[in-house]
Amino acid sequence: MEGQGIIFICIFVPLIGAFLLPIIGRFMPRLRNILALLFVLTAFISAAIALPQALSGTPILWQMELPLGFTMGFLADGLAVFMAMTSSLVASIIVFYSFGYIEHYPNQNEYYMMVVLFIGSMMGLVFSTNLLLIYLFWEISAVCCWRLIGFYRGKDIVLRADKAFLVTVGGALLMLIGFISIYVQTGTFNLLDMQGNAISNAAMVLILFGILSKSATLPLHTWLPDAGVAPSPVTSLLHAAVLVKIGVYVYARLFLVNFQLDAVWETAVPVIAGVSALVSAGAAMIETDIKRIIAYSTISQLGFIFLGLSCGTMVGAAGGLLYILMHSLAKGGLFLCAGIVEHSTHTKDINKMGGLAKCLPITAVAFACCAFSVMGIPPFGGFFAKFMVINGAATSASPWVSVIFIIGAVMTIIYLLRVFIKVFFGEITHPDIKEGSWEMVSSVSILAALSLLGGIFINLPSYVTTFIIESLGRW
Amino acid sequence: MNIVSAIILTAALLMIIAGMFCLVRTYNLIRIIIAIELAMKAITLLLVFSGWVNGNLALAQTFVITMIVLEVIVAVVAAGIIVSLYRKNGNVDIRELTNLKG
Amino acid sequence: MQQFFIVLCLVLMVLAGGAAVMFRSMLKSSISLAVASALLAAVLFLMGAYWASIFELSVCSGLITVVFVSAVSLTNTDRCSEVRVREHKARVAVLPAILIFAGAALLFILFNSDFNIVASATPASFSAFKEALWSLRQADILGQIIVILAGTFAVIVLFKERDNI
Amino acid sequence: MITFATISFLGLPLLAILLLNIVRKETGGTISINIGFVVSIIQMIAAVVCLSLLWLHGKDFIEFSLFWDMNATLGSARFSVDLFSLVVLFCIGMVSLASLLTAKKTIGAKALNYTNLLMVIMLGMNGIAVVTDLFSLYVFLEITGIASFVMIALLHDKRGLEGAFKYLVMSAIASALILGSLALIFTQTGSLVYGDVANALADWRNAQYAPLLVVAFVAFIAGFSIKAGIAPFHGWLPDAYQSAPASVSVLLGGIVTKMAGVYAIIRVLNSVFVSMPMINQTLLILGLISIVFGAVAACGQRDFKRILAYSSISQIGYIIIGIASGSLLGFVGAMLHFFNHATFKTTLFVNSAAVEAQTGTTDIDQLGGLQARMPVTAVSSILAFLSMAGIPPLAGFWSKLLIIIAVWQSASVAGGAIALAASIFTAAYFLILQRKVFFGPLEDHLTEITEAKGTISLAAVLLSIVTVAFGVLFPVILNFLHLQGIL
Repeated sequence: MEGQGIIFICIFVPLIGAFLLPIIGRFMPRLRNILALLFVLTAFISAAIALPQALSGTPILWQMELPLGFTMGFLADGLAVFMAMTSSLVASIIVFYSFGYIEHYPNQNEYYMMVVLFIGSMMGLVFSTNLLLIYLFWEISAVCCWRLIGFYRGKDIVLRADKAFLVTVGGALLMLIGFISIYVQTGTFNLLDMQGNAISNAAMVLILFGILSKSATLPLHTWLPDAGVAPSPVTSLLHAAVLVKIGVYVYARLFLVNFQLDAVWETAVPVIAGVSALVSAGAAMIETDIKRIIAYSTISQLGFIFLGLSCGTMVGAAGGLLYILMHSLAKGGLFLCAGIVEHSTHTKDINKMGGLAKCLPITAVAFACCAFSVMGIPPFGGFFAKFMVINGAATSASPWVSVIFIIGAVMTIIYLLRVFIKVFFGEITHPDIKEGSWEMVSSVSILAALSLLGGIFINLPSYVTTFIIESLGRW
Repeated sequence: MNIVSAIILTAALLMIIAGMFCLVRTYNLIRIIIAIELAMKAITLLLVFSGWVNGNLALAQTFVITMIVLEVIVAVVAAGIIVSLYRKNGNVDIRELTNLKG
Repeated sequence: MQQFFIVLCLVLMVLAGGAAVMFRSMLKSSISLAVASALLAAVLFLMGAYWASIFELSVCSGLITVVFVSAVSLTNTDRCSEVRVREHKARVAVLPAILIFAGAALLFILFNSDFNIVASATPASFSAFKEALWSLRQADILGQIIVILAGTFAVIVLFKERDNI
Repeated sequence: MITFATISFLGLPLLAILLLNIVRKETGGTISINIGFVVSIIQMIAAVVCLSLLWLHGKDFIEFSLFWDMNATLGSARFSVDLFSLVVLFCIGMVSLASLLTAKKTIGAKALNYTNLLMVIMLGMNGIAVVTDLFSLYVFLEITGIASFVMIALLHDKRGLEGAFKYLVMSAIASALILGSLALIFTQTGSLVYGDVANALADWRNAQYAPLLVVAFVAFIAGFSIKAGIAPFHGWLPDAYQSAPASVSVLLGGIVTKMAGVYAIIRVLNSVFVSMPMINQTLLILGLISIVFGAVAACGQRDFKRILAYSSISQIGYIIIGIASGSLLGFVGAMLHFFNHATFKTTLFVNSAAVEAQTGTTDIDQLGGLQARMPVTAVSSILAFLSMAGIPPLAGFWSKLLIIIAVWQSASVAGGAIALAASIFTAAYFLILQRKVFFGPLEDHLTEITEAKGTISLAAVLLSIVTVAFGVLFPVILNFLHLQGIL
């Protein structure tokens, strides 16, 4: 098999490079920043190089034989490469944004190390073909997330970081119990060896707990809004690029690609997702903290992704996959904009802001673009994805679920408009503030532009996702 | 089982019970060590008895001798600790040992 | 006859042990322990374990008593040995009952096990003992050397060094 | 070569004791610590040499004796090393080295006494590792115990004496239980050599004396559980760990109680009481109680060392359930967890020693934000804790995984699930400790603190490297074990 090197570059450049950053940072902070960006971009470029082969039908595979069914390996199929590209693209924009945002705070060495390690673990996770490797990278990302949320070191902040760590690790442990029960049944941890196996409902519930805790879906969502105390690039990373997407990706990897599920889950998972979407949308309508509102909106939008992936139709699954991309771009942009707002006004309460469009025009436009994408206004990318998801759900076994999601979509429009109007229009509260640094402004502009372009040239991404889903050969 | 074996076992058990009773009943550190010594007497008896039963008395005696040496050293260390504690606390009452709480 | 003496000594030993528990005075307790130990030595002698008996008599009933008596006199605690009766009346009543019950259960189990007694009351010859000690129990002799070293260091640490705190 | 290597386990510390007490008193301090370094490093080398020779010759074990003729009468108490005891001997060398590195900065004027006792305790532990006879096992257990009482009381402070006394009493009770059980076993077997006892007990179920053996087993397990600090019998352990001087806690927490309790249980279960479901089930339940209790109790503690002590109780539980599963996989997992526990727990005690040396306290409420001031200590403690909580790819994850799979497969599904889920409590007290001591804002009265320089940091760094390397290279190790036919 050709080109295994490209997977290794994609995974291990950020993973190992992360540990060089603090050492370099002691002497040359500037070089450290550039290297951090470079490592993440390397991941993106190598994933992009792997894309044609991944779609060609003979994906790149590397395996190491180990006793006891521990056989480990990396596989770059379409789903993995698509996910890797999405994450590393958004992540590199976020790293670029951090140059401006983070430069006045202590602990920058740790920050860059953890961010790059975070991306590295995401890259490792998406290519893994082994349940143990998935768990391994899953936990590395939890540790990174713990350090990053506690970046400001306040007593309260560190407590919330601990909460996030405890919830995700607890979920992961339940998931590991599920993995081990699969292992005891099949005698292997290697996913490729158990393609198409049916798994027991108990294992499914346990794994679902892990996924829901990571993706912050309803019963286990509370850590995500609390994680808003982190610096904005970090929240953006958590919400848009890496952390919550890990859960979604593992769901897709295990239950779309690998395991055969009981029919009951085709209703159960959409219902969980629907309840989660509605409740968090309701919470977002009454919150006043800008970052918490966007955080609740993430929980709500993840419901759409889960719906798409779990509804059991091809259009829905392709739409879910597409929405991962569109949501990453738009939500990343929203958080980065919120970061600029917070940086300038030193508050997160939307009632204390107003009329910022005057002082922060670029940010306002970018925020609007990203918000439109999340709301699902054509011609932004989010519209097409949402349309496909709801379309897929409507043609599935339980079409009534799509009604819940249409309500959810309407609520999304309401609360995002509320934020936008409160913050950027109306009475001017902070007359003498300036835009953020050029790195920050340009990165939000890129994300906004990508959200728009993704919608205008919707053919390309939707072709890729549909192709990926088709090649699974499920429907 | 003959009657002598029965009596020997009973005596050993009684000594162990006496030791345990003493252990939980006293506040005095020295008496705790005396309690342990009482139990060790019973163990000595048991060891010799087991050699007596299986006909390997020579081996049992070597066990007993080694055990007695160890017993003495433990008693000496215990006495040393008790005397040092007495120098710190002014008494040998177990109720004074409350520095370690968790 | 020999068996009668064994039983007699055992009874006396248990009585002495009980006395060691019951005496209020620490000095009397230590001496009762020494007596119990000496009676045990007699039992061992009657059972044919001569060398064990000698060790028991000289080391346990001799040396350990010296250790206890010195500890008692160094700490002046002969008279201040208080008993836990006052505060925990209920516990003191329950405990012996539990112990006696457990003991009875144990005895029942033991009496129901069939000991295959091979050679009761055959004294071990000196050569057999020497053989056992010096060629079978090398590890134990090494252990004794080490434990005596440990005891030496313990005495140095606990008694000799003046504490500076 | 092989004779030299094996004899060095027992001969070298004896030689060192001689050397130590020849040197003059005034210069004794620094020289004695250095002699200790040499002994522990040679022990590690000797263990590695023996291990490679074992594999080169394709043998399962090597027998040796110290002074006497090896080929004396059958049934004699000879020494033997196999894979497990060599791993353990390596751990002993490693933890002793860490303890010496810590002591160099903290022990001060007591260096000579400390090193003497360290040599005795090493002799005791090495003896436990190499003996092949139940009574000799007891003798060396007692030696280890006596040396550790004295080491806990080394500084002659109130707390140390108190901890030592509690340990002494519990240990004496344990010894009485073990010895009584040995006497009962001896009545039926006529020998206490592992192999002979195993043969005699082979048909224990049908034997007339079965009830007697039940009593013996109960006493035996209770005795060793006290020595190991397994949950219902753990009372003395936190006190002893907390009250000991810093470098002695390193030793106690890292290896001593594991040798005296856990290793002895594993050895006896593996070579004497082979495949007895009753004992395995009892140990499984005790182990699970330990895991859950230790971890939950650790969450409520307010002293750095006490948290570590309770976490030891919890981690010992994992080793115990691994061996209680009765399968080869469980045994390998227990062995690896033994090694891992020695590394990460030693790291943590070294860290607590560093914190104590620099700030003068181990009360976590008085500490905070030390990461900014003591980065090496903070990072190594995070690594050690993550390893202990079973976060991959660090070493602790793999051994825990093997243990849990073994338990799941051979004993009980619920046991495996509980043991795994209890890791969440490990994560919980880890977070409490990190938040209060290292993470979080820097307390005002700690701004002058600096990193513990020199040997303490060196020890922490070396041990962290072992933890990380073992974890990252685990697939290689797994393959190697497989090639050797062990897995």
